[in-house]
Amino acid sequence: MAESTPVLDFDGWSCPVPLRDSPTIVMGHGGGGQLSAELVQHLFVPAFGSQGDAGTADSAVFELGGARLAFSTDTFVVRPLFFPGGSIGDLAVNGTANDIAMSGAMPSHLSCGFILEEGTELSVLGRIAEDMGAAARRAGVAIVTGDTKVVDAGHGDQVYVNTAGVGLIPDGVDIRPQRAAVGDVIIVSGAIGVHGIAIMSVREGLEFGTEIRTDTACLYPLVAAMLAVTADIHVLRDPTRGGVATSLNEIASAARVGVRLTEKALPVPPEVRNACALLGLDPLYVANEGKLLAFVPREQAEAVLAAMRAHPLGEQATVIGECVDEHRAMVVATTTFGGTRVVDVPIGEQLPRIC
Amino acid sequence: MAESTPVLDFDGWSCPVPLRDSPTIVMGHGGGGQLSAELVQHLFVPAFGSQGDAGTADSAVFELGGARLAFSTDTFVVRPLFFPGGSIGDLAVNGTANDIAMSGAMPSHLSCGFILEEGTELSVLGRIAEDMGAAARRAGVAIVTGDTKVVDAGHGDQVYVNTAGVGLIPDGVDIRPQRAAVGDVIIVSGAIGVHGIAIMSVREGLEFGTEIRTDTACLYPLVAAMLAVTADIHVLRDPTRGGVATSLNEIASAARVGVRLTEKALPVPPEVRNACALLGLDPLYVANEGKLLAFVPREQAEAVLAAMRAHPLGEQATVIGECVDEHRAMVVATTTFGGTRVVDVPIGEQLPRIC
Amino acid sequence: MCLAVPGKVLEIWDKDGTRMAFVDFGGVVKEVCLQFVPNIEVDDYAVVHVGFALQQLDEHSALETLALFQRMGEIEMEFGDPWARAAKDSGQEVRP
Amino acid sequence: MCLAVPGKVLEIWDKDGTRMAFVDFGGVVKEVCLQFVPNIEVDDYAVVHVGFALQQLDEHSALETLALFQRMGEIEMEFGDPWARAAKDSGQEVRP
Amino acid sequence: MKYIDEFNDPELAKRLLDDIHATVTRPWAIMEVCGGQTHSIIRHGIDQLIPELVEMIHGPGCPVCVTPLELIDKALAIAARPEVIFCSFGDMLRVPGSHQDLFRIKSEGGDVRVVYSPLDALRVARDNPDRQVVFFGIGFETTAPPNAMTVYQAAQLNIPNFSMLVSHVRVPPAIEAIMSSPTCRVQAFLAAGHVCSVMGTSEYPGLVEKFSVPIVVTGFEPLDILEGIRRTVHQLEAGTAELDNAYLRAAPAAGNPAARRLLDDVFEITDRGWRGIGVIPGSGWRLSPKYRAFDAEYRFQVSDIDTEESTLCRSGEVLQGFIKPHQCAAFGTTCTPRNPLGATMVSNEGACAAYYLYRRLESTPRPDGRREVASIG
Amino acid sequence: MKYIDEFNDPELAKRLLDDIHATVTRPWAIMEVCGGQTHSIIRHGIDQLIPELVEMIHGPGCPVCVTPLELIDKALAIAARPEVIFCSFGDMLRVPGSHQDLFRIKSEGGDVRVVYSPLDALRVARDNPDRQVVFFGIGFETTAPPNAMTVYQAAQLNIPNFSMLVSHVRVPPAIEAIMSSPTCRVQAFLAAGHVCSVMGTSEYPGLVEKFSVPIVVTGFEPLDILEGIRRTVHQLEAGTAELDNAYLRAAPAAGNPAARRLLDDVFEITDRGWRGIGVIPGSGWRLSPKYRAFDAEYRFQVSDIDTEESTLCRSGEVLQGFIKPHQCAAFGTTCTPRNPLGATMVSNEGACAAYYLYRRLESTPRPDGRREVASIG
Ligand code: SF4
Ligand code: SF4
Ligand SMILES: [Mg+2]
Ligand SMILES: [Mg+2]
Ligand SMILES: [Mg+2]
Ligand SMILES: [Mg+2]
Ligand SMILES: [Mg+2]
Ligand SMILES: [Mg+2]
Ligand SMILES: [Mg+2]
Ligand SMILES: [Mg+2]
Ligand SMILES: [Mg+2]
Ligand SMILES: [Mg+2]
Repeated sequence: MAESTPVLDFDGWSCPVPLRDSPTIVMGHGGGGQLSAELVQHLFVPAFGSQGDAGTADSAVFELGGARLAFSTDTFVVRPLFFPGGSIGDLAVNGTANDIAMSGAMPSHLSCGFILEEGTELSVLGRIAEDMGAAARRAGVAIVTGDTKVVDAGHGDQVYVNTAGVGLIPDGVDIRPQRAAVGDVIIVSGAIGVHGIAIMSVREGLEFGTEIRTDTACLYPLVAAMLAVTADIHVLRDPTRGGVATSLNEIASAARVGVRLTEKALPVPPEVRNACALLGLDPLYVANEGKLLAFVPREQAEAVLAAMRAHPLGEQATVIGECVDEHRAMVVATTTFGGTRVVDVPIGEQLPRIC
Repeated sequence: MAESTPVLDFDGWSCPVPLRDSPTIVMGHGGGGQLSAELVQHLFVPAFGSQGDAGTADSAVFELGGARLAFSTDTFVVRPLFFPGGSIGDLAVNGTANDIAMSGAMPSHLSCGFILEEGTELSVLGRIAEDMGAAARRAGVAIVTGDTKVVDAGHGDQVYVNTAGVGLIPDGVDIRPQRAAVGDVIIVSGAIGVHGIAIMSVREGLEFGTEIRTDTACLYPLVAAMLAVTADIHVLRDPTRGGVATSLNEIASAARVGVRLTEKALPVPPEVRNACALLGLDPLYVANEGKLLAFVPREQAEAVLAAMRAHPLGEQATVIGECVDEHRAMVVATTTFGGTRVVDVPIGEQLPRIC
Repeated sequence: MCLAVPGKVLEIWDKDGTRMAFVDFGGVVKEVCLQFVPNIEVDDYAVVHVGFALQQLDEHSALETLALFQRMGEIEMEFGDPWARAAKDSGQEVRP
Repeated sequence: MCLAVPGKVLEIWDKDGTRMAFVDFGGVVKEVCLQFVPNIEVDDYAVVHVGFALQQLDEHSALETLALFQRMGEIEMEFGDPWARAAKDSGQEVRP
Repeated sequence: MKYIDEFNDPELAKRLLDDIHATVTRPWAIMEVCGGQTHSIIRHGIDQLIPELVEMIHGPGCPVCVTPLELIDKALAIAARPEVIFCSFGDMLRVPGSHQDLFRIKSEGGDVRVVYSPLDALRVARDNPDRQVVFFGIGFETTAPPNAMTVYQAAQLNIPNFSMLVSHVRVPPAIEAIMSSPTCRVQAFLAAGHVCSVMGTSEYPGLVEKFSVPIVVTGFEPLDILEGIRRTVHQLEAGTAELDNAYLRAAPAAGNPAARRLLDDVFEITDRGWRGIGVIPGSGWRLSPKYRAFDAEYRFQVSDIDTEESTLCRSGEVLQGFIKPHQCAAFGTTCTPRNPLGATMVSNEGACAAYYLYRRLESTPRPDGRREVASIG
Repeated sequence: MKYIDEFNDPELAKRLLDDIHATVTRPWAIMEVCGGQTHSIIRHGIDQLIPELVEMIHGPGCPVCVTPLELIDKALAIAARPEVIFCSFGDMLRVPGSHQDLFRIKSEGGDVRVVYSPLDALRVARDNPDRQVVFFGIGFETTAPPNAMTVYQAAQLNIPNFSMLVSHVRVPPAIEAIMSSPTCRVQAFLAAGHVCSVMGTSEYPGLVEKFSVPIVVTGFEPLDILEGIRRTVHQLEAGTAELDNAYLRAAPAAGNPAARRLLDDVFEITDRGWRGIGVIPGSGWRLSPKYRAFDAEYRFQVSDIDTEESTLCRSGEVLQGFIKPHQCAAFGTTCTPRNPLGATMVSNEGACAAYYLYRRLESTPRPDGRREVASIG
């Protein structure tokens, strides 16, 4: 409000943060890469007065009335709305449920907020709502409150969905990126890059034929199975936007550990690898919607891995790397040929390369 | 998802609900009136499998880990982004905080989800975030988690904000529309129509000069003052979109009581009345962002009113009507001249009339 | 189609050869075209419809009308309680 | 600018007088223009760049090259552990 | 607001009502011509306060309601064109054409904008020189001068991408048509004060004389309406038929000469169809040949219009006062403001909508089948 | 993927590396001309596996990097026009012009679309007959046939709203220019296999002879690169300078005659500026006069281009192999992929970006001032 003393002066802005590169929002600010992170760090955190950790965890954790809660939100703007194996509705439920589960909480209650563009067919909205209902039932969460806004044609794109949700964290569980520690074993719960390639296969102008379907799923049952082995899981993360590379970088930065990846251990399905080859993409940066990364103390790693493999959502779980005392805050991959390369945070979204 | 058995068949839809009038989303579906209500009742509730009450309360109430919580969400698409006395940022915080407070809960934690249109000036986003931070500090809530998406130019409109939030409900408090009862006294906490007129005064093509500024405020402190008098408040509601008329209709429908309004008791400031006369609007349908309606048992009404008037947010609180055993589920106003008129739910948004 | 309201002329100016004014409607000020009321001056009242002043309000006449209403009441008073009679006439219960 | 990959021609047809094909890149199928490889047939491999087949892949030559790599290994074997020598030569520690 | 609040005084209203009640001895049917007056009557419950013997008939006074279906269909076709920005008063957006309304056109990507004043549409045209900006110029004599001035200015300022789809209607020919109907029940008229602000009262003496019908020019505030009714019933009870002006403060006998001169320049009188009623000779205005370049009907030669009016709707009879809205079988069932069959259910001034909105209590079957009638009034 | 996976076999790679290590006895500087090969080398860490004596110099092989600044500024000006849909390969979107990039133009409302194939742009043109659709036709000889075919089809199908902004470059004149530089350090070339898939190898014998420099045509998979290096060092150690083809499976000596015929028809050779290097005679293609109607440079006479290259950027020296990226003072400090000063920092194939991305560990000062060097490799 006009009256309040501004903490930041945005008009005569001269602070030397990278944000000033661009005086306007570009697509990359929503890509989950560097630009997104800088927006959180340099704009939202100072404005909201949040703690330094804001933006690094999948969900916020706090106590209310004696209960320890995880609370998270995501907005879904994926195009097309329907794609092989799922829809924006599935993502909207599973995405927020997963962010809650990544704190070790059981997601239980969701809200949803729709921004509808006038002219959108009601049947489209109906199918999305159906998918949300079905996904919620599968995930065991209830959509308990909502809101709908309509915007003028040309000021939206059919349907955008926001969900927020809460879940209860069991006693003794403390899962957050800052807990990654040297020696931790890094596990991925299954094949990577699947969701992103499924989406691209139906994106206008890029269409290609493939059997790949989104991996969208609620990961809480898998988390529960892992927590049954040990409460001492250090970090969980669903590598969505920006893929495995971005999630690992965020964790490496938050905990200031080095992350060492073994490239040949990465479970990249052949179709994902081939689609990436065709488009000039790197599977490490392609989005997942039903996979998690776990940072587990070395002593527990084998048991946790076994529990994951015993669960349908983790059948193909595998160790892909470890936390090291070198190159802190960086992710480095050992290539198949024995070389190394830095796996950096992307700037914005990955663009199909042709050269 | 394609596999699940659909509960509704949207393609060959033949159900005789009013929704089928329009095969597409029109602006009215977001206006908070009949079309909005029908979308919730006939599309979201069946799809999500929520209880019949869904959509009638400002927030969902449930127990988690022994704590009784109120949980709510709203999306903010108000244009222009900045208006006399406030901005979309203030509304985004106060709006959700108020929906939580309308269950008698103390709003404590908020999430926020941004949909940014590429090309939006960062300074605009910065000002909004500042306003959100300042409003959150005033309201005593923390913005603890968030998400940012960027959409292509022409698929958004600068900034849309969703907030969701939780709050703890004190023991013994049970505030919900269904509790409105014949004999209840209806109190409004102050002048009505102020926010909507403030917005219209700066809307493109409608601009007019006025001293009116939005009334946006977090109402929880007022609610706390009222609860200090009695825990037995039946209903609270912030009459936002659709105004007092829409809120009263929703409550009358939910509780199946008749609502009788006394038109001359309505606190309509002269500028609001005059702007409405000029534009052909009815103040009863104009939005408020810092006012509440309370349904209070007759025996408690005087004490509650006194407590409200003793609070800065309720200085001009006044009784505007009562619940009656007639015309159940309808709102009827006694006009200044002693006639009556039905105060109906609007279909969509009010349009300025010229004739 | 006849939503027209009287407002007080605050300020007059010229825009592209058109006579324009700010008109105050009890704290709500709008820009109004004065082309149809060439003789209106600041402080006069104009009847405004869709952004145009259609007439100057004849304040004298307005006050006369109101005075007539006042007088009529006084005359009526002599003839007893009008509400009772109204109820009787209309066959319905009329509450003030 | 040279991101081109070999794929197997699945199906050929004509579109506006242009020879087109579905080409399979290991489970990923894209529509490809065949105008530059007039003699290519179904089951042949095409090297595809930005939606165009630029060459027919000479499978015989590909297999020969691979065979050469294989043979070279076998020749090398006779001269002791190559990795040790590599490390020595380059002055850095090379891990397999 | 000064000169509004005073005419909303409940104390004075009582005095006028007293006089009316004291005067009426027989049943009378009075038509208020103007939709604004209908709105005011029902909004304030005036019809419940006057003697039951006095029946208010809601006339064809809402230009939104009477705009011919064919013209609405034309408006929809023009608004759907990608090069067009279609500007309209808010009232028109929900009016159903044969198959759609402007809201639907907008939702399907048509650039439809609500304006407060026709001058706003002209500004839009200047701001968007690459687009065709069309204003839907509807209204009675009240709105005609602003619309005429806008066309005049478009010509003066040479704004070639502006045009107007004109559907102006005139009140006196409508009164004549109503009175000429063999089934007419109307015994007196309240004439719309703001129409007279522009046109003056010179067109009414002839009608008064021809049909021996009292006509009282009235304003729109509750006291104005009551005074209009009061003067009318005095005439009716006395058996006189005169033209009276209860709105002298804003409607002088000469009207507004400057406005009338411009109307003569920009418009010419034409026969006009009234929705639900039919063509009334000389009852409309269209742009005069001099301004044809700004006539959207000429600029956009829309063909393929397949106009199709509901067969159930009796709005013509409603508009002419032959039936009350709730006497239409569709009222409140298949026809609601939400899904109107006729234009009279659309605009707030439409007789059917006004009835639905404010009188639902008495006349609408409840959705659950129960019919709740409260003891009100 | 068949014929990809086999050329990614780490076991076979070992054998090739063994041979290279066994062969090299002296320091050699080899330039891979093609950005795709640069990408592959760094992506797989090949430069860490070959003998330290062998230095890979990353050549001007990324057409995104070498597109002249003036042409990018033209592209930005055209893309900003409201009537234009500007289609481009994704790589070009982040390339900085003098003041903006295509992302910024898009964010400011320009209709900029990423396409996978130039034919997609043609489809966009057919789908949007009211708009001007411009494709940014950049690339080496590999991409030239697809772009030529697209212009040819636009002509055949008569699609008047399509045009192409052409900035094609040719490899052999660049090799000639590099070798002619007095400071040239390059002792051998890996020639880009896919360029030869189109053009064949007939342009190289002259260069081999003129400069006594070995040229080995290679593919892009790790084994291809290693085999190219292997054959090159064998020649260097043996003191021979021959043209060799290690990519016979896709690059026959004759290239693709059908493609070359079309190139001759649609394009004509022209002098072309290379960003950071300067004008190289005969090193480019432009549309031949016959297809001028489809040339965006002619269709959109963009003037007011105020081209302004960074004064810090040494990308020209990087592109010619005179310095390594990290020898530029701006590298990793004022110049990062996030905020590139030169085009070589933009594209993943750009030598500076490739260094930054994969070699940051060794050569970039950490943001916190610490310089962490891991004992890797
Ligand atoms: S109720 Fe509806 S159908 Fe009947 S006359 Fe009125 S508008 Fe026509
Ligand atoms: S590091 Fe940047 S400034 Fe230096 S040469 Fe490379 S692109 Fe130019
Ligand atoms: Mg989240
Ligand atoms: Mg998420
Ligand atoms: Mg809401
Ligand atoms: Mg859209
Ligand atoms: Mg996440
Ligand atoms: Mg609310
Ligand atoms: Mg809410
Ligand atoms: Mg709310
Ligand atoms: Mg998120
Ligand atoms: Mg926009």
